[in-house]
Amino acid sequence: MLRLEHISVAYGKHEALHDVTVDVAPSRTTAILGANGAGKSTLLKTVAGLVRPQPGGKVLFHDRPIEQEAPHRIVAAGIALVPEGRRLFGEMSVIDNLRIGAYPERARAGESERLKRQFTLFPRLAERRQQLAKTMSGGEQQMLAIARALMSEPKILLLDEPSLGLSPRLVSDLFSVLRRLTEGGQSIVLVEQNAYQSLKLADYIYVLENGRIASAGTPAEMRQDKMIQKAYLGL
Amino acid sequence: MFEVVLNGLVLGGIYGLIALGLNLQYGIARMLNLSYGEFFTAGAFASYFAITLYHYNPLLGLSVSVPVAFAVNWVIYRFLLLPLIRRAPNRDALDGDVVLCTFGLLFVFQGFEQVYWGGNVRGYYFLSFPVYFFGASLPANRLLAFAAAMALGGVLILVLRKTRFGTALRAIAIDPIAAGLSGINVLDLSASAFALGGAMVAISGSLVSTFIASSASAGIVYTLKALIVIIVGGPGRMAGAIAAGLLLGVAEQVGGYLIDPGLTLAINYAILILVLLIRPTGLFARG
Amino acid sequence: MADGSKWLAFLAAIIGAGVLAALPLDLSAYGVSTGIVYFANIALATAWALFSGPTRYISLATAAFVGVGMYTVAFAHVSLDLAVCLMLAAIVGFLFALVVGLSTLRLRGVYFVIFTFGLTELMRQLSSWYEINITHKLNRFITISIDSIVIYEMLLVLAVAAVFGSWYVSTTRLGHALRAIGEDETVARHTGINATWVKVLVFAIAASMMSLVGGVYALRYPSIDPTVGFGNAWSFQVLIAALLGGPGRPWGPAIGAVLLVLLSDFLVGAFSRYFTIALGVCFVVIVYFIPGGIAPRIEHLYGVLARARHAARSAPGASAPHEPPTDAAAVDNETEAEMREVVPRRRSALRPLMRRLTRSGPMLRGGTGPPQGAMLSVDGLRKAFGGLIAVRDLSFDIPTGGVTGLIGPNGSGKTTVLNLITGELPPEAGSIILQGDEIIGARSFEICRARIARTFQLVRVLPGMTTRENVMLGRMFGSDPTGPAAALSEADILLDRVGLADRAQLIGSQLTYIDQKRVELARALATRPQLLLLDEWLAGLNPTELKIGIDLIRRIQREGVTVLMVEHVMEAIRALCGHVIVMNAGMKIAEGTAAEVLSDPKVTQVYLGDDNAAA
Amino acid sequence: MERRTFIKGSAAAIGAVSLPRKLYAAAEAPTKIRFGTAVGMSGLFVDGSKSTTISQYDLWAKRTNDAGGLMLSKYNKKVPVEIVYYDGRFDINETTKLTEKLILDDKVEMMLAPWGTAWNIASAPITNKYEYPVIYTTAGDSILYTKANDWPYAFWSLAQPNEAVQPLIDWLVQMKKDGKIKGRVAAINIGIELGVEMANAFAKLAPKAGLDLVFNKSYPPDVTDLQPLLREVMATKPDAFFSFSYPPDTFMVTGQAQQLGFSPEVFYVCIGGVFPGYRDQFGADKVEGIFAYGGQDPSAPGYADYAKAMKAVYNQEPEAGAVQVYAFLQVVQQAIEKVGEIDRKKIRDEIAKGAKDTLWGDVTWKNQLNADPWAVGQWQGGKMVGVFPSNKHDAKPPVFPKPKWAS
Repeated sequence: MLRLEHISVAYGKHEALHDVTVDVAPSRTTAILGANGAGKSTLLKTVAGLVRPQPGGKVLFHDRPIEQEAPHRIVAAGIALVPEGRRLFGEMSVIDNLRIGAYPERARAGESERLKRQFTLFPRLAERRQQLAKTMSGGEQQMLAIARALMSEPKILLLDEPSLGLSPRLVSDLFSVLRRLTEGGQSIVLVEQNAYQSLKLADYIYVLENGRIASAGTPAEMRQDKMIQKAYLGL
Repeated sequence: MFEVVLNGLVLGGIYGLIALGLNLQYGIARMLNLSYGEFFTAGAFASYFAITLYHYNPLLGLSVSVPVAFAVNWVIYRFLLLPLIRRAPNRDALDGDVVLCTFGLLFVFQGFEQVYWGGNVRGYYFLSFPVYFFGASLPANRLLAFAAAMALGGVLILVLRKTRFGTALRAIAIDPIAAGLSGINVLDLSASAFALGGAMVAISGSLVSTFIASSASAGIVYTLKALIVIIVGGPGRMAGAIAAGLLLGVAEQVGGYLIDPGLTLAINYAILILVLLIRPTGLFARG
Repeated sequence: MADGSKWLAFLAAIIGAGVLAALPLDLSAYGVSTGIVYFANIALATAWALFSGPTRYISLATAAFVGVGMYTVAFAHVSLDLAVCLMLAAIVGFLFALVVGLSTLRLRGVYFVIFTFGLTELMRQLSSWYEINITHKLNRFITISIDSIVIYEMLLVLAVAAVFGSWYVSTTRLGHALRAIGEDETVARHTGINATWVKVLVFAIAASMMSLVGGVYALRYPSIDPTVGFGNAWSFQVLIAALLGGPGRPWGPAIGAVLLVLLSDFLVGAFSRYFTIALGVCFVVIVYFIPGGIAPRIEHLYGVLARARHAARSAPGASAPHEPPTDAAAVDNETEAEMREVVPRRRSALRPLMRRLTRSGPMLRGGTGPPQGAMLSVDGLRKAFGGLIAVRDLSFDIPTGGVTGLIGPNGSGKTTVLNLITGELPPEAGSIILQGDEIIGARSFEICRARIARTFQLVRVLPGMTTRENVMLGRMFGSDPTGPAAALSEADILLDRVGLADRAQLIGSQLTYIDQKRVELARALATRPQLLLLDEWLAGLNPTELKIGIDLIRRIQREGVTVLMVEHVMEAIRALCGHVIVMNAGMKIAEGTAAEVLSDPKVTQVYLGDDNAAA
Repeated sequence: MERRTFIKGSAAAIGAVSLPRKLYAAAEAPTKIRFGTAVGMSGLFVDGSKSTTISQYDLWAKRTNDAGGLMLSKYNKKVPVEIVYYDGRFDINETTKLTEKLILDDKVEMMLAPWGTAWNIASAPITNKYEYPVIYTTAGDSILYTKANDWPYAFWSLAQPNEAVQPLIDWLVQMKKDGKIKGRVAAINIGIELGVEMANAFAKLAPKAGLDLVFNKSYPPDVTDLQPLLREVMATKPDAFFSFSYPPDTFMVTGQAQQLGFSPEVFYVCIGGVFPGYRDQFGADKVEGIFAYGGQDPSAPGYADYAKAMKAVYNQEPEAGAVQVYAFLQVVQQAIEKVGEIDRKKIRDEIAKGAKDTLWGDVTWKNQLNADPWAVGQWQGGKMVGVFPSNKHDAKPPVFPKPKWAS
């Protein structure tokens, strides 16, 4: 459904991704692991159209190349990114943030029931719908960021380190929400540091190291991999 | 004294009106357009020619100046500013480039106005009969402009608060990248916000020209006034702009009355500096 | 430039100046009066660039300072000797700029432009108000008539002084500091530079030159009025001249000024009514086609030729002209955010270091005496951003002489802690005691001078400065400041030590990620810290590089520097840290030896987010 | 020390070099006589400079050349004239620079005045320094009372501030004595040279003469709206109002006073009040009785032909200020033709002797200043007539009171 072919990305002199090829299957969860600086976020940004790959690299969505599209076109096509650090519209109310999520033409029909769905998924948001986003706690902000992305009814949801800065309880809440999404058939691409949670959630895993795919496989295979154990599980 | 304050309020409302457009350009499209005031004078001249050459109602000048200003500003954003945005390594560098570029445009436009309309002050009389209330008299044309200011301001605020388009604009103002990730076409919307700003200042130019004579070199003065207003009011805040306009208008009139009419700008600047030093986000900015 | 050619240029300039000084002898009176205009503009443009070039503050206050100078002379000349008047003009301009600078240099970008533009208008209004209402005469007469040749000579002196002055300043600590501020004010402050003071000082120096020029120029007029002194034309012309020539070079603005005067003379003669338009077009053309100005291009050309000539003998890159920052590869606005993702090409960049580690570099003056007690103790520290509480009631000690690890998942507040310690952020509550002294409230540069140095998570090397200059900064402004000469020799030793000797001349933006990290470390060490804060300095290294990095940190510690390292690489934590603090969601959840904390279930839980992770 | 002596030396050298150059210049027969001027041609006051100065320079050049040029008896031939314009942009810096350029670079034979007090005063010392005789036709500045004699090559044709306001003050005092007015006078002025000078003279002389100065404020040159100020003036209920203003604001103050229904018995405007355009904008009835700075004598010799020429070239009737400028071009012309060559020293001395039969009547100088200039004119029946000083030839009695404006 989504396929990255030979993607290389460089910022000035620095090559962040080198010849990366990744496959994302429909209604599956694909996790991308790696240390800080391994190129995980760049990968998602490339898909979302925030950075351009070097010539030769392709991003195919339903076999249509989108690597040169502008971000809003990619959202319209059905790929939503929950960016690192959430990037909410802090000066706006929860409800406005969600409404903006439904901005693409495609997403305007049925906006209201999707809004309801978000509120059932994240009850806290329902309570705080009029509150300014920037005044909410970290956990709530992360929920809102995800809900905003879901408002565009994405075919694929990209999550960049959603567990960033959350306490363990919130982290497990978060992952249970993600699990419910996947059970609902939502395809997810997840960039995480939190290896075990990701391993539990994901159907397939890529490990990035210094901008290259170091290894890939099912969670089961990964659990065996000594290098992963050491480098990313910190044990 | 009451009359002075009243005049101040009316003048202030008009300052607010003049600032609304720049607030769209700087507050939302994030481009400080120093050639802004030139579209004010363009609007003024359009009305001037409408009445002096063709003896039309000067406000008919809007039918020309508004679309032209909209188009020209759109072009400026799309073909002059966009390349700068694309090449800028960071915000500071971009601001610098934009300031210089629009300064250049300011001179170009001003030059053309001087060549084709001469350097002299051009004014005319329209709706200049006084209207009386509470003993104070105000010329009808000022009241018209004031009413227009309040109306336009109100409409703009409603659009930004209530409509999808407006919400998207606010989103862009806060975080263009996140806006893009939410499916908003940041470039097109910014361009149209910028162009809209140009159109609005043309409107204010026409309205103000009914009672304030205008000259080719007057543009920069209005750019400056508008800037002071939006910095005091908080960039991107339409209500703030109106409020700041009123504040400055009253301060200017009362100051001019009590101290010296030669010092109005000085008074404006005193206020600006105070705000910049005490509350750089603007008096009426949230948080 | 290589030294030889520099002296050649110097000599040429001296001779040129001499010739110009003698010129009036057979110059037509008109030649003299145009010379006056040229020199005035050269001096002004150079003065403008002295401050605005490095800092990229676009100032439109030139006219304000020129006017102040003119009025000082106009007021004073009736009672005082001319020389005194001119001195007075310089002083008044200096003080005026001091006040203006202190109150407004905190304004960034467009706000500063608007303010300076307004300042001129303001001065014009105030002065006319004064003249009309107090002296009842708008035009103020200059009663002494000075031969225009004298004015010519005086302005020539000023022009030369300005050009050489700005060249000289660029070689001093002040100059380096200013450039550093322009490149990255945060880094500058964390390297011990009192940014505010430096900016204000240079701003005032430039202003006093402008006032001086104004003072001399006033002698041309029979009388001055507010439109003469405080006419915006001054500001615009000077701005264009400097940008046209290239504010990045001491001699750039001079070239720009000459070209601009030529151009405007031509325009006035040819089609004066289109003058304004032409001026505007100049602006736009500069912005789009010669962003860095003309000078860098000339220099570049010169460099190309020079390299062609010296190809055989000169050392590689020795005299390579540096592209100005504006020419550096343009990256999109998100660059900084991306840097964390940036990864080096696979080559053991740190390997040369192995060899050097056996040799000893300059002794880093670490914590004196044997390690005892806490170097730094943090108590009840708290910081929130909006609703996000980044650090809540955090307390810990950093034992003197050791390596302390600060770990925790991303976003758990580790970097915020470093920012609080280094004065980058003000805490809401708590105290930070450095060897008995409270350092909360101290500004970043003071903390650096208190011998706490740091590196940044998103590597921050000054992109427009060479590797060597980057490191020199640390030495020049760190805990015991020295002049450029001393700094240079020590910088080279440090560079040699971190294995960058061969890249000393490359500018920051030309370095790979790893090399940038090494520059940052060298820069931090150059400040002679007793406490070194490393923010994920080992992130993104391959195993070999990691090993070398670890050895380097250990070595630094052995030389007596206490280290606090924020890290994700457990291997390094295990290898280096005698003492580890684990944070999560802004709180300390564990503390102890590496072995202890890593086996602590709470820790495994936050890291592995799994209750049965221990298994 | 060393530097100073060096400078002295070089200064001396210049003198030595430039002296013979001048003699040489005077010796050759010119093919044409170039008159240079750095008058402002673009900017805020362009209306004034076009109407009063530039139009007259062009007209004079045209009429002179139609007549074959200036008669230079020394070569016994008529030489055509040419006006060399540089745009001073109403900027003192530019004006000074360009004046020097004209003299030193283009080496024009003669110089003509720019427009406006500030720019006249700025260039006078320069033309004087290089010994170019110039009659400055649009400057009024009290400094001239003390300084004019320092500039022997500069002549000043306008009524200077004191002379410009004194006659009106005397008249008002008389009116007060006759009980026609209460003698409450109010003044406003534009914040540039002439405005300040006139207002200052007025503020000094009016109270001294026993008038009651109830209001006196100045406003900035780029003013866009005078209503607030006028409201203040109205509040003081003056029966005589003086606006020491320039063309743009002269029009503005009149219009806005009419809007506000402010219609004192005596209404005075300064520069621009004499423009036919001024009457045309408001209509003859609305400007009836308004006083203005300047005046003219249509019965002066050559006036009729001049008026014809104005009609033919500009399709306009004479403007008092312009007539004055033209008249003093005639003075220069007479001087040159009397001297018969371009010897600026001799021409200067010839001008100093005065002239006869100009559009201004006879001209005599007193300390470089025009001995009896027109001070005040008034709109009467749609015509701008001279009223003060009342002893001047063809001076008409003033109309009082100014008919009320229907607001």
